[in-house]
Amino acid sequence: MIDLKGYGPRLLEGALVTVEVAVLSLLLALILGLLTASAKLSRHVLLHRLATLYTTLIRGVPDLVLMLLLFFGGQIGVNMITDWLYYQFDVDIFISINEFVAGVVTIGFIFGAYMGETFRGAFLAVDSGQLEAGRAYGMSSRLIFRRIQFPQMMRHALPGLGNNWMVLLKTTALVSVIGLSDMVRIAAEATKATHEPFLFMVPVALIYLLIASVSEWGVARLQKRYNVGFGEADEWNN
Amino acid sequence: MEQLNAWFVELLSNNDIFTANTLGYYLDGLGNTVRLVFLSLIIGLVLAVPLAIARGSRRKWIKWPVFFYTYVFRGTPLLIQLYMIYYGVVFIEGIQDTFLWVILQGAFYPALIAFTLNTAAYTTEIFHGAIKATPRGEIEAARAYGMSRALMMRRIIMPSAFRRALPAYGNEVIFMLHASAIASVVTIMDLTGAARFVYARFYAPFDAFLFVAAIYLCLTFAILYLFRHLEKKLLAHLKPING
Amino acid sequence: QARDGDDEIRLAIDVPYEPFVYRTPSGELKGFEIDLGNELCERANLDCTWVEQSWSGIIPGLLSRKYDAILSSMAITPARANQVLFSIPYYNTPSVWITRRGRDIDISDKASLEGLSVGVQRGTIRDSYVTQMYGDVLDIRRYSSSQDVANDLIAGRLDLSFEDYPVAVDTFHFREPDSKFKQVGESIKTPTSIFGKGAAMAFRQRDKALAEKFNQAIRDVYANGTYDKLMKQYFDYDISLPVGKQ
Amino acid sequence: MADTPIPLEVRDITKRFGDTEVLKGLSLTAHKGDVITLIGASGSGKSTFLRCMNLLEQPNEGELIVHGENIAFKTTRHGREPADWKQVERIRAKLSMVFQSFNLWAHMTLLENVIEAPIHVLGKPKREAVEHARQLLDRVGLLDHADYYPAQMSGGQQQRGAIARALAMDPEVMLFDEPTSALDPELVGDVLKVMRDLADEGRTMIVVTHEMSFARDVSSQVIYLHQGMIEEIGPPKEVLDNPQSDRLKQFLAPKH
Amino acid sequence: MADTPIPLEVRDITKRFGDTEVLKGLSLTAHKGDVITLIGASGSGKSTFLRCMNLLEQPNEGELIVHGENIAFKTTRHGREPADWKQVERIRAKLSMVFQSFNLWAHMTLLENVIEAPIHVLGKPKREAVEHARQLLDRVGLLDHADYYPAQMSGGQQQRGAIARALAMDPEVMLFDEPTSALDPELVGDVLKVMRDLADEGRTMIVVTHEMSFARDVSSQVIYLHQGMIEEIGPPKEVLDNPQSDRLKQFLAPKH
Ligand SMILES: Nc1ncnc2c1ncn2[C@@H]1O[C@H](COP(=O)(O)OP(=O)(O)OP(=O)(O)O)[C@@H](O)[C@H]1O
Ligand SMILES: Nc1ncnc2c1ncn2[C@@H]1O[C@H](COP(=O)(O)OP(=O)(O)OP(=O)(O)O)[C@@H](O)[C@H]1O
Ligand SMILES: [Mg+2]
Ligand SMILES: [Mg+2]
Repeated sequence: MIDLKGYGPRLLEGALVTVEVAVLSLLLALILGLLTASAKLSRHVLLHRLATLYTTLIRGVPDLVLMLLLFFGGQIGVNMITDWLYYQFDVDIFISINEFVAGVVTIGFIFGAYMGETFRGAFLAVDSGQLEAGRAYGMSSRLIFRRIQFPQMMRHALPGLGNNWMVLLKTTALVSVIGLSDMVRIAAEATKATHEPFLFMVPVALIYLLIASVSEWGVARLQKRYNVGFGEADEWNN
Repeated sequence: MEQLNAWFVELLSNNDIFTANTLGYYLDGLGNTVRLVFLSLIIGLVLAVPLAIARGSRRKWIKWPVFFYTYVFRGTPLLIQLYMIYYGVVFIEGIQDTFLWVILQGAFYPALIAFTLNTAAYTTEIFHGAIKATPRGEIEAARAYGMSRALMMRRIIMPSAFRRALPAYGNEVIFMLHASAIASVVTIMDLTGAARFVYARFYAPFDAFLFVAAIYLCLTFAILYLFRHLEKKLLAHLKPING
Repeated sequence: QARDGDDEIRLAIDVPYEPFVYRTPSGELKGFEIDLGNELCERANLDCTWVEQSWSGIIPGLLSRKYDAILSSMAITPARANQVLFSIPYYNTPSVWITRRGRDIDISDKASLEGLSVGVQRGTIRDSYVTQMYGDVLDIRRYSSSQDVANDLIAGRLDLSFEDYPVAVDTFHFREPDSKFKQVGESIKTPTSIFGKGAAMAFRQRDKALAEKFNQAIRDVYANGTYDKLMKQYFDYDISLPVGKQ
Repeated sequence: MADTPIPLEVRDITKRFGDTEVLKGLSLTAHKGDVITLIGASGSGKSTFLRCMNLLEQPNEGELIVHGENIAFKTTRHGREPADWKQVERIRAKLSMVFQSFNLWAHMTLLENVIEAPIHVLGKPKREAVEHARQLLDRVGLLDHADYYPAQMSGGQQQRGAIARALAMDPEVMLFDEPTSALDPELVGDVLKVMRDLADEGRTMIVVTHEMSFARDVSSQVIYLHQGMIEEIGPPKEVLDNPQSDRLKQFLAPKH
Repeated sequence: MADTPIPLEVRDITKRFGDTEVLKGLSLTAHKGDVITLIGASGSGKSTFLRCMNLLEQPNEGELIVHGENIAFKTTRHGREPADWKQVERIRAKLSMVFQSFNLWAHMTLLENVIEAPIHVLGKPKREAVEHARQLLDRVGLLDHADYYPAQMSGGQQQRGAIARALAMDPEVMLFDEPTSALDPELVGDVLKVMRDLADEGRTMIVVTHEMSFARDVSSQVIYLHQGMIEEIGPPKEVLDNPQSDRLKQFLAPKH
């Protein structure tokens, strides 16, 4: 075992933070992505515009900047209200935005935009006849979504979702700027303290690779599940 | 455009942060970012095509190394890759005395190498998926007309796969633009580097970062516009003529 | 004031910055600034907790009231003073030029520096110093950490580093006989317009009363010798300020 | 029994796509046990007419009465729409459609396809739905294919499966849109046989088809559509063997 | 002219998928100008036989002689394979196939589809290829659709385009695999007409089809396949109007 100069346990704690933030923001991003994609595909003009604004704007701004803006900007917004209370009524209250929640929300918010685009393409790839059959048998649109559209869409969405997840996982390192001690932050700290620039990169890379393996495996399983009933063509080789 | 100009003038006259001097930093930063991202995307694209083909090969000894490469470069953070390539190579004994040092001495080429390898890995996966999705019938038709495997790849599979991959690749380009913000770690004064520099000098985080966010936004819009244009042109065949 | 009701003060610090602050491998915070801060709080009769905050978000965090004060080796500069309220400084360290052992560089002969490269930490006062004084001759490279500067100095990508004295001691070990590095020229503390008056605590502009409490505490620890005692635990050179001893 | 409501009545339906009027006031009454075939050239509006019956397309004018229930419309910004989508869903459940391209749900086995709507739309208990489904699959000769996915079945099998799926809803009326035209001639026979049995059994059916022999043998009424209008209507003997208009004569003339 | 080589000869081909033998020793000789139709029930091996002819499937045994050139095989770890893939490519270029599902290349316009193989496989100059392509498109009545993408054309148009693409190779033999069965009955006529013209012109063709009237009118020879064997073979008059085996009699009996 490599000697991590005693930083092993903290690194693991950091890895836990990384995984927690990643998984929770993934969930949020998936939900936002589904909502965005549905909004973009709906004929409701306002919803459509709103969703388009969201996906273009969010994809347009670098993550770090968004993180700073949403987290500190959000806090300043809250503070403007409490400041006003302070000066007007001499009431000093402080409402703190929790870092963990803020990190999850920000990353989820960012990747919701990318997921939205991925889902939108996947929804479009579902054969409309399949939906029409649902309609013809009296299914409500919610039922059609749940039983037909979603399961068939996932097949097309999974490769894109896999890529987005890989990027999201790495983006979690951003939470250190708002004060969370994720794996990367702890490794950086350990590096500064020990003056061993490469010692901590190896375990960090390995942990990321481990997470990547687990998720590749998960994606492959989902792929298999949602490919049921659809053949796979891979025949250019002969 | 005029509004943008007016906004600039307004900025310049009303504050002491956006002086001609700091704007110069931003301009340099813009140049560095664009150069770095553009070059790495182009080279990455060129690399990804043969890699994606190899990734789908039937031969294990071709397929597995490529898989391993994409797995490692997609599985680890770009920051670590950059760090390894910039600071890590130094630990190779005697590297300073080889011709490689000419390339590796500065910060630009190591960053370019790291970015290129990273984007090539993601792009390989995107293309691999698109190649796999080529309709069987089209491949059979190509074989039935006597096309060799190379010709079929060049004329039928890649052109149609590239079109299918376009939306996902558009996402990758934007990811890359954003990821390039870490170039400043190896002393490259890119856009984010410039923003940090200005921020560190004036402690006006919102001004410094909002400004740079606006520039990134413009770049992204340019990319989105380019891709929408490309899609319209290259994906024309998917649209019904009266739709 | 409402703040009096609860005497809980949150102090922000960027970890690690040896020997001012660092973590033991088990995760405990230690260092000169931690000891000093705890001492100051005790004197001022305040209940303090430490909040870790990375440097790039440290001032926004103060302004957005994530915490009440910064005690993190922050040098007083005019630009920063626009944003925050500083206490009286509690220490000041010089900066040093470092190069590889075996190189001969004469800092005082500016012309001979033409084309050499220097590494500094981005956005520090040392960054400002070399940019202002040597921007025309030296190739200035800005890094995120002193460790990276050391790496490149070893690698041969840099000719010089301009670094905070304690950091240089800790990173380059330049005073040890078998070190790969050495100091070039004198330690530098002036001009004050750049180097400022030293490191101080930072508060929100409106918290004047709180700042005053800490000012008094700083004067107290200087006066009764506690400061000296703490300093000797961590340093074998002097970082104290005349201003504090008044 | 004397006064069971009429399964399906359509009155004066018109339908426009943009500026072109595709259906120009069509009416039709399907009594219990009727088999009505719609014939006509490509583009004459047969599919659109059928799709209007279960509101997959919204007619611009006209009335629709299913099993005595009159469908309410309202006019919105987007045009004329059903006032109550719940009502539409209820009515669609009574009019099972069989599509030309089958549209079996690709991610479900044949059995799952058949039980899906009975369970989730009609709220049947699963055990009952499965039992009924197996009977139906047996009927169409596919019991041994219950666990196959659509992609694993031939076209004829898929179409028979789609019929079983439609039957599982115990529909008031079955709507068929060219149920055999995507099939190899080999398979057409199978499907027509199943439909013939349904007719013999007294199912109410409306069928768009190009199979004249089917129309002749099975239907109680033939409607010949031309450019969105009913050109001829009547029992098959009359319409097919003794066409009045020149157009229908030409339409019925052998092709090659 | 006296001694032009025979366009296509197939001798004793067998084909197994796993353990099941799908083709059990089939032979066929196509002389210049012959139109040979393959008929048979679903699963009898018609498509597989056709696909063996241009080596889209590798036959397990048997010989293949195209325009006098005997195709060499070798046996590898993966089974029997052509010894020289270059030869296979050369031969495929002489046997143009038209697929049931058209398989036009979706990302190219119709014209680009037609000139693709002549330019890149045969090495024709582009100008010449385009000129030839336009003539062919004119023939199949699609000159005005030259710049359409496949997705913008109807099934019948796509199939005619696929025929033009096959013709552009100036093939020794044209192979058709159920070229009309994916089409609406309306469109079948168009495609059959084009094929009829090709036959009249003296093209050598091998056609898998279910259109008995086409087989009867056009072909010089009809082959009835049953379970991978040739059950009957001969001129259409003999085979279709006077079938010997009970199976063929049943196969030809009207379906409804
Ligand atoms: N969504 C639509 N938008 C515009 N026009 C349409 C639409 N659907 C159908 N049409 C037009 O309406 C007319 C009738 O179409 P419909 O599909 O009902 O014909 P059909 O009789 O079923 O023909 P076929 O036998 O070819 O299926 C056609 O001219 C068609 O082009
Ligand atoms: N790739 C394959 N693997 C296994 N079995 C196959 C494969 N392709 C065809 N078969 C089997 O070979 C037999 C002959 O198939 P073929 O497609 O040649 O029939 P066909 O006469 O063309 O039928 P149809 O009229 O339905 O097209 C069938 O039993 C089929 O299941
Ligand atoms: Mg129709
Ligand atoms: Mg076949």
